[in-house]
Amino acid sequence: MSDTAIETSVDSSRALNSVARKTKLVGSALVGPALLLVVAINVLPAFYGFYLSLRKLFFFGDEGFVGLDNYIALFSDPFAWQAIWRSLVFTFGSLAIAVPLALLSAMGIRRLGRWGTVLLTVLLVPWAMSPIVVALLWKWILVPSPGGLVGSLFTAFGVPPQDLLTDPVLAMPTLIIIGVWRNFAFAAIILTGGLGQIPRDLYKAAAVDGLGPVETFRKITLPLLAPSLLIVISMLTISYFNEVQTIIGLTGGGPIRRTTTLSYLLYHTGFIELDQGRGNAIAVVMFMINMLLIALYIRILGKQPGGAA
Amino acid sequence: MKLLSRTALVLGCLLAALVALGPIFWALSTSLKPTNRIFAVPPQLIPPDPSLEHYARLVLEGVHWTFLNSGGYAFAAVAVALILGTVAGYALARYPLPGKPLLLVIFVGAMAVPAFAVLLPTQLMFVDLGLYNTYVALPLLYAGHVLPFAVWVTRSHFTTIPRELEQAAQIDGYSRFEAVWRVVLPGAKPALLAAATFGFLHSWNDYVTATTMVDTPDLRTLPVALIFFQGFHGRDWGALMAGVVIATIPPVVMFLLFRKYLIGGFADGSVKG
Amino acid sequence: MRLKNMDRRELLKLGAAGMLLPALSGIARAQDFSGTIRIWTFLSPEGQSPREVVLRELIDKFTAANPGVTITVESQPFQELETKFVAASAQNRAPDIIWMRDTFLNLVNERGALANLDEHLSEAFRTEALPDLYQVFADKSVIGGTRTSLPLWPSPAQILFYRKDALAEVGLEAPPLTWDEFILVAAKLTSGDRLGFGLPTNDNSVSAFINMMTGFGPGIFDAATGHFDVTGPEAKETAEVVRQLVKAGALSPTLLNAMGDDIQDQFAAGRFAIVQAFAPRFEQYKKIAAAYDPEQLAVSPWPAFGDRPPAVLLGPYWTVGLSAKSENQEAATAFIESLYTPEASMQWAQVAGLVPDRRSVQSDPYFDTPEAATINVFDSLLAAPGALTFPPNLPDITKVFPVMNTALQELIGTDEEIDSILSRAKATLGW
Amino acid sequence: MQQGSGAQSVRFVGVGKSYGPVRAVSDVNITVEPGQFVTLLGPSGCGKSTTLNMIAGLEMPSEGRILIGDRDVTTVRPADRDVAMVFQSYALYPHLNLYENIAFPMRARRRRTPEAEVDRKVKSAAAMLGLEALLARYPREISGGQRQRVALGRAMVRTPTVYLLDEPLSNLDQQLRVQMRSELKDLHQRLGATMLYVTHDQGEAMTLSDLIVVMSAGRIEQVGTPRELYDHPANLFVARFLGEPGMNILEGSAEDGVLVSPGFSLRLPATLAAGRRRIAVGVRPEDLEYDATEVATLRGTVRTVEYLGARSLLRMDIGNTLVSAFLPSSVELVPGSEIGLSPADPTRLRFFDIESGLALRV
Repeated sequence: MSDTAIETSVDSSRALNSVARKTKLVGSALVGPALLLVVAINVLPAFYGFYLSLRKLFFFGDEGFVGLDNYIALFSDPFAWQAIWRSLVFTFGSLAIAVPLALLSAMGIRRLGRWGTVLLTVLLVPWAMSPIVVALLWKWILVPSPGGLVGSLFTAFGVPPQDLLTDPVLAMPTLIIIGVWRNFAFAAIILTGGLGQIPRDLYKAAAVDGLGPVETFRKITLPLLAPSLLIVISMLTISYFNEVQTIIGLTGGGPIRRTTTLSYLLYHTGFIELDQGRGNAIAVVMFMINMLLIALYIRILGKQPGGAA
Repeated sequence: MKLLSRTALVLGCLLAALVALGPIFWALSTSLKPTNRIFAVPPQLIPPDPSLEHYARLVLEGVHWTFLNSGGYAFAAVAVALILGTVAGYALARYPLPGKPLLLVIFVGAMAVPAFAVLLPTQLMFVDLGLYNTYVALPLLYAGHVLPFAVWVTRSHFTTIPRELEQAAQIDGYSRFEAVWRVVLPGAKPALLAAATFGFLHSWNDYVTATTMVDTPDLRTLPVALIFFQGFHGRDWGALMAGVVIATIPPVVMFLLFRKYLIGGFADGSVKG
Repeated sequence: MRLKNMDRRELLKLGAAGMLLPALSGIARAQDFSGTIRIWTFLSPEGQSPREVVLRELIDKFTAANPGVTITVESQPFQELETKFVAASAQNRAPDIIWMRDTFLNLVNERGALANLDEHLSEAFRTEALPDLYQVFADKSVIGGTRTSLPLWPSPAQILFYRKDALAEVGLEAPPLTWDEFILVAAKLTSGDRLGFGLPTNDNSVSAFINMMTGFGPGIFDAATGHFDVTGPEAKETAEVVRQLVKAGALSPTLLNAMGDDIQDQFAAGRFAIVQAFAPRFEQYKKIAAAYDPEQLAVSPWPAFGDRPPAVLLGPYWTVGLSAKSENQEAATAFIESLYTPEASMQWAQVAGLVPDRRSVQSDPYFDTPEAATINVFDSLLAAPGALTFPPNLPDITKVFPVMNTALQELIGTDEEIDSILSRAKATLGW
Repeated sequence: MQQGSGAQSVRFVGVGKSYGPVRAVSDVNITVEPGQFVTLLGPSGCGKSTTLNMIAGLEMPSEGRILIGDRDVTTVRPADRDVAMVFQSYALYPHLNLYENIAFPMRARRRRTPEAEVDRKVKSAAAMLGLEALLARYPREISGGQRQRVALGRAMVRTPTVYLLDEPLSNLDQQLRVQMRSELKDLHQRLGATMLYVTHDQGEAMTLSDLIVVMSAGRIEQVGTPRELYDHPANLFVARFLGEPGMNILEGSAEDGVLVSPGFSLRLPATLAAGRRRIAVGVRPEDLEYDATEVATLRGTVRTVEYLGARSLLRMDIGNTLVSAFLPSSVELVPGSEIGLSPADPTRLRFFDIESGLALRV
């Protein structure tokens, strides 16, 4: 064992530097294309939209820079605030039904084992359908006459067919239920995965400790499922908050604005009234709210043990 | 007690399956009825004299071409998003990168941009770039929409895979690319399939982007073509429901094929995020 | 797919050109046209509906006569034609020919997207065809001296469809034509699951409220501004009628945001005795009729107020325009003209059951046959004393219908004071 | 298996590695002769794994050169270095069965081997490691010890120039570890291969190595045979680190050839008698013996006595220092009692300069 005296040559240190630089370059080159596409498709239009929101733009006619006029008009419009409120009702109303239902399904699916996977596949079918197709389909199912599917169900129970989509009281709940029908299986799939990650030993331990089923659920299932639940809630929140196609197809924001959420207001203002400047202002507001929701989602997840967000 | 709860479970599941599939079944039933039977009172669950006239009409009016368009766009978008997303997700998980936190913010922030909210600016941009109303417009947009999710899912997956695996493969005589390809990617199958499913559904099901970015019938997608049956003459429920049935087949086939991986893929990809 | 069709057409053309050319002297001009003509319409080149069949035939005829011309039909969703066209025009990718609704003419014209047809139409067309069109429509396309388009398929727009069998139950053959009587009859027609009257209140280019107001005659529109008085006495009386229809049980207070399509579906299933409907869908209504005999379907003008004549609001209707940025304006104009030949008018009438654009055609014996009965009914509605169109300068065209629909929903579904509902609508419009 | 004809030397020349401002490894100069078993030993975070990774090419040094044989591999890709590595986590490929895992290196494009030979080598390695019956299984289906053998097998089939083993035994339970340790030793002798072994377990290092490189805080503390290190630690770190428990170190001041401290006094060897002020003396626990006489070198209070069968481990407080000593079990001591200890053989005492920590030559 002897230390041979070999000088560290200048050449070799240069080679090392070039390798280190290359590694960094390779990393950037790998992220580059994805970054480029994301920036081009998502980020640039968002900024362009912000720029357009500062202009008076009607029916593709640009009438110049108006500063924050579009925003001021938007926020001084009581119907805009009403739309934000409706968005919250729709979002949290859907969540309140979808999440417990998904949890229940997830637990059933796990108990069913192999058949559970089959059931899950079946439940996922509505989620796989295009929102616009879902809207069409439900419009057809809900035709309020004895010739409609749901109408005939009502008739079978001795109740006249109900105007589920045009009654000011029923329209929003109907939309919520269709939203749940469409999306809850996605929540169920994530929760099923989450349940699978809870060690079975814990349930054995709980049984030994004499915990009842309710207590086991409350003290073991819920806390350990928290990360999955949070994801489900966040993803559904964002998805419901941005829901627009089924609203366009089913109620058109009515009756009497009862289902005009912020996203529908954006559609109505930008694509029906063609007030595109103000439409972009609404888009910017929606983007902000989405950002907020996602930040919240990451924040909460980041605090979870095991959630390395 | 146990038997009772088991029965309740099975009944509950059957009910759930009925609620999930009932509407599709009704669509199928409607699509097989002659036009003047569609509104019959009381409704006929199973058409007594099924006919394929509505399906024939879809073909006659060229809707099957839009089916291929939709499939092609979705396939291209998923391919682009998966390739770029996996590569970027890998780099984010493994390479030292300048400004990495900012990169992550951009990828996550991109998920917060609702596609339909930026349609107008996107359209104007695409017109300027000469991409409007071309074969690449929709695949490019869909890939862009799905990419942040793909990056996120793959990145989270790669961070959970021990570095030693690919190091071992590199020492075993494989290049870095080969090591990732032969050792890391096989394990990422569920995550990649989850991202692929997500991307396919997004592209296949989109309506608003497709109707805004493309004018020429040759370039049209299936959902847009279907809306033509809700047109000047009112809703042509027979054709619409035939379209609904056809539009639902590919995603369902996909689910059946990937059933095994979906639960794991979605659960892992998102929870570990 | 279109390419394939074109190949087929190409072959067809080669074979047919020689035979057909001499026969087409009616529209053939001295010069031959060439190039591509792009058309945006809601009709699909592969479509199977009668209108689509006729359009296809007319195109084949035109390309046979002008072998240098290729015609491409790019169908668009019918509610989006105007928007897409203006966007396309601003971005220099507009089609040469555009189908659009008359209500948007002013706005689209303001964006400079439409050419002045007077500068392009042939002398023959101007002297023979133009005076032969329905003047009420033809004149409306002229904005500030510019002929922005030509009206196609003269027809009333929103009109009443009713079931004769239902009316027979109350001993009538047709709905009464004054609102006072109409309310009573509509109330009586409500029985069991069936409602006496159905109104669409959620379409973005249809306002049942304005249709009802036209019972006061064309005077409701201010000639200078195109406004109607949202809070004026006519509007209030209309609102009053709506409230009475609800109170009498003729209109359902839970059917608030139905679209025309919904009303149509539910009518087919037997939910209504009388509905507001889009007149060109008469045949479609018959086709889907499930809860009653299609032969029982009939059409009626709108009831009027006082002793005014029954109202027929002729719009929105389709017009065909030429893009200001078309690079093939002469050929495109020639094709537009070919849609209005007497032969074409006969085809529209015989195949698609449409009132012929050329009035002179009506002397054809076909119009005395039973097949033409519906055409004759519509034709008589067009000539009715209460017929009117929207003013050419109706402002805020993208807002007025949704706003008035929401107001109508409020009138039907709430107990709020009429005055406050109407003032809110007025404020929202900013009139 | 084939003999280590491919066994090569490994040389580090002035190698250093920084992560940004953090120095992980500094100025490493080592030469490993062909066929030697060399262990990098040190507490976690000492830079030993980084050093190993730099041989493998998994990490790039910030400066210096690494040579395998006569070839400068400093910037050569891992795949082209012809080394084999066994990881602490074994890094078995989860989607491949054991056969495919072992065959994996031979199927790489750059050293594609005919399938017949792959089969022969896999079977031969499996036979050597007792894995024949398991080849169709997947890594998740076998035990830790078996995984360990698979990882070794995957390295062996390569006949690499150098084996790199990164704490390969630390995930095994005690019994298995001892067993695998001797298997490894046996394997090294049979293969005659150059092996570099990283561990924090001095027992493994002592039993397996021809040479041990003790590292701490990114620096080499001492390089030597196990015996050299144990008997002649070059500095206080090595003295304390090696041995279980480590060498007892007692600090004192030298006055007139005598080292004095509360609890003991010691006459210094003549070579150290002149002039020095602060000196530490080291003595191995087994070199102390019970001394009931008045002249015992060390005096202190018994804290604990651990009965180990043949002998007992005594811990006692001398001033502020805790001193360990192995005594025959026959000596019975009561915690709290005052006793005396003396070095059995004064020549086995070691002296260190407290300022520099370096051993003082006697």
